[in-house]
Parts: sequence; structure tokens; C-alpha cells
Amino acid sequence: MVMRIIFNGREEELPEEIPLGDYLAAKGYRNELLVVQHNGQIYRPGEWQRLIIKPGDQLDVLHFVGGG
Amino acid sequence: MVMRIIFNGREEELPEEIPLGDYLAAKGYRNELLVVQHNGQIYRPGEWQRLIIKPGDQLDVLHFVGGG
Amino acid sequence: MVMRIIFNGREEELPEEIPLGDYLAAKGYRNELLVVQHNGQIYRPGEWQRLIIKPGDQLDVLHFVGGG
Amino acid sequence: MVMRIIFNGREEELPEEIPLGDYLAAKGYRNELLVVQHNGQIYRPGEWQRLIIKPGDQLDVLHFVGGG
Amino acid sequence: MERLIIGGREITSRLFLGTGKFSSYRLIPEIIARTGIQVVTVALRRVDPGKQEDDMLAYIPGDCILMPNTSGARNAEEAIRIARLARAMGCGDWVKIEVINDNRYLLPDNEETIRATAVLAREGFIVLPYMNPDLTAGRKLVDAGAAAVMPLGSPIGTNRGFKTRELVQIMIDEIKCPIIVDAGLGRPSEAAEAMEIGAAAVLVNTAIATAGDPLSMADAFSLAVRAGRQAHLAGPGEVSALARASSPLTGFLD
Amino acid sequence: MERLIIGGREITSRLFLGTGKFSSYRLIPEIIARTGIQVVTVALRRVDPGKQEDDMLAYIPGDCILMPNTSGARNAEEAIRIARLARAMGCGDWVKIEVINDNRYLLPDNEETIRATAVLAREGFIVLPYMNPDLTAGRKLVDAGAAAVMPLGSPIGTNRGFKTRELVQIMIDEIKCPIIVDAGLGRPSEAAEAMEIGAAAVLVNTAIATAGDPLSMADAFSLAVRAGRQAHLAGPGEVSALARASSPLTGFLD
Amino acid sequence: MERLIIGGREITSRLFLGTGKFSSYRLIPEIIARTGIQVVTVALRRVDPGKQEDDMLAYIPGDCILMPNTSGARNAEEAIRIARLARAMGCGDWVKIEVINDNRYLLPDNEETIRATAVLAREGFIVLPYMNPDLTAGRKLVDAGAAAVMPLGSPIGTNRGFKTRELVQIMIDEIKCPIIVDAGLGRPSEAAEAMEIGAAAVLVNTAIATAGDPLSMADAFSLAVRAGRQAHLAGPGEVSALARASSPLTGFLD
Amino acid sequence: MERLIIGGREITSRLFLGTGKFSSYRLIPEIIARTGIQVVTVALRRVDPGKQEDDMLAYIPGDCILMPNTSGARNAEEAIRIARLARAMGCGDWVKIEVINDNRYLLPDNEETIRATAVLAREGFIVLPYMNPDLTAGRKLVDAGAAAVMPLGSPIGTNRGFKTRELVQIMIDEIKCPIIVDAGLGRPSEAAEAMEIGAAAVLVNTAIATAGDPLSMADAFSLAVRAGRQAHLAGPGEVSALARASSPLTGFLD
Repeated sequence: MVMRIIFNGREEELPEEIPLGDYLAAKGYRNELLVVQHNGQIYRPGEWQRLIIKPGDQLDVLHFVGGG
Repeated sequence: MVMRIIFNGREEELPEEIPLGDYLAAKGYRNELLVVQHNGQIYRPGEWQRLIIKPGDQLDVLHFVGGG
Repeated sequence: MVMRIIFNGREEELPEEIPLGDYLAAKGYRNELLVVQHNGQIYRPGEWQRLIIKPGDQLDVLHFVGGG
Repeated sequence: MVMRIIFNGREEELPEEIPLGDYLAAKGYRNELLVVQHNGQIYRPGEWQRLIIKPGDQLDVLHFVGGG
Repeated sequence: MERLIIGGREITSRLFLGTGKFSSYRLIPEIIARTGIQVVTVALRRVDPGKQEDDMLAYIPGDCILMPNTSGARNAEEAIRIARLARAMGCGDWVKIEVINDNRYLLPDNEETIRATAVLAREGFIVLPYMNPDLTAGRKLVDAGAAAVMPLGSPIGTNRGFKTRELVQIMIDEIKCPIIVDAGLGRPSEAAEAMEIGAAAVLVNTAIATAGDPLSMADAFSLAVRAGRQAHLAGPGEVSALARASSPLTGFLD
Repeated sequence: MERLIIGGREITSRLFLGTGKFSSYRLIPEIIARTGIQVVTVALRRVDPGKQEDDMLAYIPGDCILMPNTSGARNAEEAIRIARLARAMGCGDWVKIEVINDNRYLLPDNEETIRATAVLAREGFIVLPYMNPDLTAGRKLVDAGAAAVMPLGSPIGTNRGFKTRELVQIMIDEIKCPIIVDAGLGRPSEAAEAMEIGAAAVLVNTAIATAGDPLSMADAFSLAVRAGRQAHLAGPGEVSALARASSPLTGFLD
Repeated sequence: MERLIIGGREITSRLFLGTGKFSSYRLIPEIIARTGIQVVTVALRRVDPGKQEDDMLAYIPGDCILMPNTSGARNAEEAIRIARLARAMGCGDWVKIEVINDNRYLLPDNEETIRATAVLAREGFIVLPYMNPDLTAGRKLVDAGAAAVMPLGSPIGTNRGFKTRELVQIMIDEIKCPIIVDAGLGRPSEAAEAMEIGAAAVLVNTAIATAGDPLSMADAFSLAVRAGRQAHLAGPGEVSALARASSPLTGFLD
Repeated sequence: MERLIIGGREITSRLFLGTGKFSSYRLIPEIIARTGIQVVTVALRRVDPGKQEDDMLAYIPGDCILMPNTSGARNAEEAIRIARLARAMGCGDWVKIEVINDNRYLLPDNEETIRATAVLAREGFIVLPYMNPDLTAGRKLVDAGAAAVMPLGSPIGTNRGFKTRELVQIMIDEIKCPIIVDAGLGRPSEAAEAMEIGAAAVLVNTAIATAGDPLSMADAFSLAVRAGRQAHLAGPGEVSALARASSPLTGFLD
């Protein structure tokens, strides 16, 4: 039995609930300038490990790029 | 005792109810290209004499002028 | 022994003196809207046959084209 | 008997030959940034007193002004 | 010439005439007779006793399309009210919507103009809104039911010319509905320019009314509009940086 | 319309036509028939055997004024020689002087042009010199006997438009002789603009010859030239900074 | 120099920098160091795994004012959401609102922009809306709480220059709030022109990012903006039709 | 910055200053101190008794390059005479040739200017002729020995701006000698524009002298000239018709 989440707009399956920090590290995100939007709430890197991903969660990883 | 009406946006007093045609003729309006708005309704010259001005009526005399 | 002339800016050799009309016909010029400049003088088609080409002559065949 | 000269384009009369320096001082020219053209030759202030004005001389007093 | 159809009518003259500021109404029918102008704007006003002037309608031939404007309106509601009055007065279904809050430059309020357009188009009016050039607003006007969209060339009555070309060009390229340049054109050459880049028509008033000879100036605009339209269809040649000889480039006798 | 007289002839069409670069000479008589163009330029060239093309003159109606140009001339002497040849060939007295040393922009040499003008005018030619816009040079051309002066609008064949307006405007205002804008006009609106500021005529070639539909474009230019001339005479209205209402500025029902 | 205060901060450089399209983010801090630019725009985007690029913020000195834009927003709601996210991410209170539905010219939707401005200003944002030049819309933006209004000079990224001068000039003259020309300026001279007519600042991105030498071009824009501002304050002399001698007009020796 | 060498001297400021029309000569040294201007024009005049004003030279720092003009000259001979006088008066070898017969627009006589240039260059003068923009005349000036060629932007003293761009651009592209735009520039943005297209320098007088605050305006021009030059060297980005996003074009959260 798996749980489903929406990650960056696409559906993904996870085997179990895991801390956000571990999840992102596993995906290869590397530095601390990212921000995560979790169910509409903003989480900075220092807060990621305390947050546990649950079924149905919506996650977006965001950062700033060049723009005019 | 007088009755009051609004004529072309200004209050006026009339001694009694009179036909619209007579009223306008008395004011010196001369030709048939005018239109009267009476309580939001449009009346052409042919209809003026049948219309009796009552207390509280709103009257506007309109016509077309040059415009860009 | 040949005679030399300048035709349209280039040197040419002719075996003998010949009428201008014959010379141009031999070169394949076809209609009557051309004009010939012969030693600085203008000759129209009707005059070509009377003119005999001599050694050292300068000839230019001219016409009008589109221009702005 | 007087002598005539051309000064700044206009004829003038002088009673006698006098040094240029005295002549200009008498006219009220004040400083040393002027230059005099005397018969086509340029003279700077230091040279004025040595130059004696003679009959028929042409003199122009020149200086620099603002220009674009 | 491709045909221009607005509100189901074929428009034969792409010069629309505004009738304000003329020294005499008598010039209007003369101008129309001379140029073949078909679409003519008028304004609606209250007449006070003793101040009655001629009615403009008496001077406009019956086969013209009357286009009353909503001048004086400061919001959509006022524009709607004026439009309805004008129609009730027998002016037909055409209306030029004009909603203005700015007294110095008479620049329009696009948002209110869109609202008025939506209401009046639903009521069967043929709506031609005067607007500040703006691609997005133009699209909204079309969605709201505008029969044509009329961006300004420069402020009303200034004769300043076609100063909004950049934005109007984009509207022409992107919007299917006819784009008509209204206001500010001061010279026939400017009207021709608008037509060359693809405007469907132009509306001119002040430049004609304030000319030394309005009749002749109307004719000049009429010719220029035809010239510009025809050039648009004929397909202008390429613009190049370097010269290209018009005469053969061989030296004359080389 | 005030009359334009050049070399003793009344010029009825203020659009002059250059005949280079047309895909077919057959377009020329069609254009002339359609527009009433009267003054037409041609160029003179040597014909080599086997390379004989049609003669341009066969395509130009007899009542046109032929204006051979001196293209190919690099100095006054060459221009004079070409002009004399053209006249001897029966082209009449008109000549467009064109002295060019610059192969990229085909810009003229005013000094040589003035010299050639003086010589040819004395010989009875009707001289219309093509020139770089320049008030002083324009005056010298008139003193030398030019019948009209023809400053360029932008480089020959570029269709870049009326880029020399500032200098040409001054020439028009200060020189009594007709000023004709020659070269570079790419759109009818630009021709109209030149006429509006008082040019006596314009000479157009490339813009017509390279249009998608040359016949229609010629017509467009012809209309635009008439429009511009008529506007010049009609007296354009004043240009203002602030708006001036075309409709009565009283609020509608106030 | 009069001071420019936006959102309670004094703005010392009137050149605002957009950070898109640079070949390397490393140019950004160099440009800022060289020019003293203070206000810098950035964009917010989702990062997919394995596609993580550098974060722009790492390249912007701490004393700059960050102005995240809402690019990607197609209506007011999306713009509001992006603005809130950016603030939550620590970007501060400034936001450039940008609501665009047009993919070819990237022209904004003024109506949605006004709505978003009203909501965000109430939430304490310092709102600088990018907009289609329009006096009425500009006034509504100010009423909605905009800290400055940013009309476009020409479409984003085109380097086409200051093509909307007529409409922007009116906004500057009529609106008390700072007017900042944003988008399309391609040359320093165009930035100077905008400043000369009274713009409070300009926002430049493409012209710098796509220059051969972006660092040097940024410096050129910075100088031009100062030049234009200073000329505005110095009071330009009158423009005249006829010449006025700069040297004494007496003949030299007369 | 590439170096500009004229007459063997390196020119460090590409803004040349004309000194006419200032309300007080005292402004001149202040302007020079503030901007680093190096080349300064002056005029030569006869002084009548009792009308002696200050000598301009007293106000120009010794390390400036003095460039007396020949204003007042109506032909080559007069210009030559004035130039010789100025040199004899210790002004050095530089001279701005100016030969004018036109009192309304002060437009130069190119032909006489070429003649004067040839004579003076042979006598060792560093000759900078003021001229009507004209490629052929420009080439002749260079052949005659001009150290730089100075076409006008618009008539002297008008502040009308850079109206001759088309012709000046061609001169810059085709002539190796430095091209300096002299006369008519009214705004710093116009000076920047001239520099951007490759002018070597600009000469400004009226725009500075008639500004509300001449010192500040001089500074503005100085900045603008540097901006324009730097932009020319930096290589402006391409101009495009369609928009090119400055922010990533992916919808924000798509």
C-alpha cells in the first residue's frame, strides 16, 4: 500500500510517511536557498526535517531566478 | 397653490397641469427636431400635446448637435 | 590588311569600309529605336546606310532604358 | 594740417603722429587682452608703445568673445 | 479593395467624420457630398429655451450611418443611458462609446468602456468604443461584443498625429475585429500612415473642422485614406539600409 | 489647386515616375494611363549586340514629358555629355542631373551638380538636379538656372522614407523655385507628408516598382500626392498640447 | 537632485535592474557594484529535481531592494499568490505586479493589474505595477495603493525604445505618483529621454543583458539616467524654429 | 574607451563647448572644472572704445584647446583671414570653419567651407569645418585636410535636436575621419543618440547656455556623451519586433 502526493504539480507515490528533509535529499536537491511550499505554507530548510509528508500533501520546491 | 417639476435639471413651478405641447410652445421652442424625455420615456413632437404635465414630473428637451 | 574601329568602347577589326546599316544588321541589332553615336555625332536609323565606317571611327549604339 | 587713419573701419583724424599705446589709452581701452591689427600685422600690448601711428594707417582693435 | 463590413453594413468610405467644431453645419452636407463619407458621429445635448440651435440631423443625408457618441458620460451607466436615449430618438443602432473622466486630455476609461460595451452589445447596439490603445483591453472589447475597436492616435482635438502607432500596430496584428484610429490625426499623411499599417478606417473631426478650408481638407483626408488603404493592399516594397540603384548601375559608357 | 509650371509647361500631376526596376515595361503605360502621370524619367545606356532589350521610349505615351537622367555620370562633364546625347536622341529639353561618386548610398555630388546645371541651363535645357538637401546648394542651383531642385528623401531605392524633412522644409520655405522630393520615399503617407509641408512634387520609382502590385501602388501614391497638396493649400489646423473637445464639453445632462 | 522616495525608502539610483537573460549570474553583482543600482527584480520559479540552478538571491548584495515580479501570472489571483509566496520567502515587501495574457507581445492586463494592486497594497506590500500606458488606469492604480506606476516603453525584451512617449508624458504630467518606464528601452539615449520628460526612474533588463558587454552597457545606462534626470531639473532651453546665433551676428569686421 | 586623437592631441572629453550666449562668462570656467571639457570654441570680434567687454580667453583654463570659429565669414577668403588673425593672436592652430550666407537658419556653405579648409590645412591649421551633412562634401573636406568633420544636427541655436540622423549616420559609416555633431542638439538624450551611432564627439552651446541651470545642464550633457560613447562600444543588443520574455516564460506554477 502506497500514499500519493502532488509534487511540483505532478502526482507521485511514496511507500510511507517520511520527513521532508530526507525526501528532498533523496531527490538530489542540494543547497539551502530553496523554499518549500507545503499545503500552501512556506517552509525554509531549517524546518524541513521536522515536517513529515502525509498522504495527499501538496509540495512545491521554489527558488528565485533572474527576471525582469 | 402651485405644482413643481424638474425641467432640464432645474426646478420650476407651474400654476396647473398643462399639455406638454403648450408648455414647450410657451417657452419658445420652435421646431420639430427636438425630443422630450419625460420621466425616462422619449416623446416625439407628434405626441407632445397628448401628454399632460403633472406635479413631480421630470422633463428634458434634447436634440443632436455636432460631435466627434 | 584590316581597319580598326572602337565599337561600344572596345576595339574591333573590319576587313573594309562598309555602310553603318549593314554593319549593325550583321551584328544582329533589330529595331529602329536605337541611336548611333559616330565620332560624337548622333545618327538615327534612317541615316545609317548613308554613313560609311572608316578606320579609327568611334561608334556607340545607344538606347533608353528604365531609370529613376 | 591733420593726418587721417582708418580705425576699426571708420576714418579718423589725428593732429600728429603718436605712439599706438598713447592713442589707445586716450580712447579708454583698459586691459592687456586686446590685440591690435596694424596694416595687417598683429601687435600685442607690450609692442604698442614702440609703434608710431602714421598717416593712412589701418588699425583694428580685436579680442575674443563667447562664440559657438 | 477588400470590403469592410461593420454591423452587417458594407462601409464604402473608410473615412468617418466627426461633426463637432465646424463653423457652420452647412459644411457637413457639402463634405459628405464631395467625399462620399458614410459614417458620421453626432452628440446628444439638452436644449435650454431660447438657446435652441439647429439640429445636426437636419444636415446629414438619409443614407449616412449616424453614430451618436456618448460624450459627457463619466462611467458605463451614463454611457448606456445616453446610448439608449439616442436610439430611442431614432438614431439607429450604432453608437460610439466614449467614457471620459479626464478634462485636460480627454483620455478614455477603458474599464468602464468595456462594461458599457457589454451591456449595449447585448441590447443589439452596433458598438464602436473609443479607447486608449491597449491590446488586452481591445480583446476584452471584442469579447464584449464591439463591432470595431477605436484606439486614439493622440488626444482628442490636438491634431498631434499618430503618436500611438506602436500600440495600435500590435492591436491591428493581433485582433481580428476592425481597428479604427479615432482622435488626434491632424494631417492626411497621418491618416494614410494608419491605413498603411492596416487600420480598417479612421475617424477625423478636428483636423477637418479647424482647417482653413474644411471642405478641401475633408477631400484631402478622403484621398489619403484611400491611398493608405490601397498601399496596404498593394504590398509595400522592402525597406533597405543601403541604396539600390533605380537606373542601371553600369557606368554610363563603361 | 495652384498651378505648377516648370520649363514653361503646366504640370498636371505632381507625382513624377521613375521607370527603373519594373518587372515589365508593360506596367509603365498602364500606370500612366491610370494615374495621369506626366513627367517620366528614363536612363540612357549603350546596347551591346545580342543584348538588345526593348527601348523604354516605346512604352511612354507621346504626351508625357520625358526626363532622361544622367545616371552613370561621376562628374559634371559626364553629366553634360549624357544630357546632350539624350537631347540629340530626341528626348526633348528636360534633364534630371544626377552626379554620383558613392556606390553604397548613391548620394550625389552637389558641387559637380551645380556646375553641370549652369552649363546645361545655358544651353537651353530644363534642368532638374537631384541633390543632397542643402539650402545653400539649392540657392546656387537656382542661380545656375535650375527649373526645380530635387533633394533626396533618403538614399535611392531604400524605401526608407522622408528622413531629411528638417533640411527640405527649410529649402521649401526659403527657395522660390519648386522643390521636388526625389528618392527614398517608400510609402504614400511619406509622399503626402512631403506635399503637406509644401513640396511642389515628388519623384517615386522603387516604392512603386517593388510593390507587390505596382499598378495599385502607383495609384496609391497618386492619391496621396493629391491629398498632401490639397492639405497644404487647405491650411492645416493648429496643433495643440492639450485636448480640445470635439463634442460639447458640458456634461451630457448637466 | 530631488530625492525619490518609494515605500518609505530613499532610492539613490534611478536605474532599476531586471536580472533575466544574463549569460551568467556573476555579472549581476559586478553591475551593481559598478553602477550603484539599488532596486533589482527577480522572478520566482519551481525547481525540479536535477534541474536546480543557482539561486539568484545569492548574487544580489544585501543592501539592494529586491523586487520579485509576478511573471507567469495570468490574472489578479495568480499575481497575488506569487507576491505572497515571494514575501513569505523573505524577499521583503516590494513586488512588481505583472499580469500577462499575451504571449507574442507580453502586454499586460491593466484591469487585473489594478485588482491585484488593491489587494496587495492593503496587505502592506510596496506595489509597483507594470502596465500598458493609460492615464485613467494609472490613476486607478494610484487609488488602489500603488507606490509607483510602471508603463511600458515598448514590448518586453524588444529593445524597440521609448515608443509610448505621448501617453507616458501625459501620465507624468497628470499623476503625482512616481512614473517609472519599464520594458522596451534599448539604448541609453532612450532612457535619458524618458528621464528628461520627468520619469522618476527606468527599469532596464534586456538592453543590458543582451549587449555585447553588459557591464559597460549597464554603466552607460546609469550615466544616461543621471544625465536625463539632471537635464530635467536643470530646465532645458526653449526650442525654436529659426536659428539663433551662438556667436555675435555682427559680420566679423563690419 | 578607444582614444580620440585630433591634430595629434588626445581628446579626453568628447563634449566640446561653445561659449556664446552665456549670461556670464564666469560660468565657463565652472563648467569646465566640473565636466573636464577640453575643447572650447570662441569668436573673434572688433572692440570699439567704451564698449570693451571682458576677454573670453581670461575665463578659459590654460590646458583647454581653444578653437576660434570664423563666424561672420561669408566666403572662404573671409574665413581664411579670420583664422589667420586668430592664430596670430596666440590662439593656437585649431580653427572651426564656419561660412554662412543665410541669416535665418545660419546654414553653412559647403563649397566655400571646402575651399577654406584646403587653404588653412596647408598652412598647418587643425581644421574642423562646420558643414551641412553631406557624404560627398564630407569626403572632400577630408581630402582637403580636415582634422574632423562637423555636420549640423539642426540649425544653430534652435535646440531642435538630432534631425539629420539619416545623413550623419551615413557619414559616420563611410568616412574614416572623426565626425562631430555640431549645432542644434537640445537635450542630453540627443547627444547620447549621436554618440551611440558612432559620432566621435558633439559640440554643444545653446542647449547649455540657455538652460535654467547651465552648470547642471553641462554636467548632464557630459554624462550623456559618455553614456552614448560607452553604449556604442558596448555593442547594443538586437532590436526585435516581438517580445522576448525577460523572466522565464514557463507559467509560474505550470
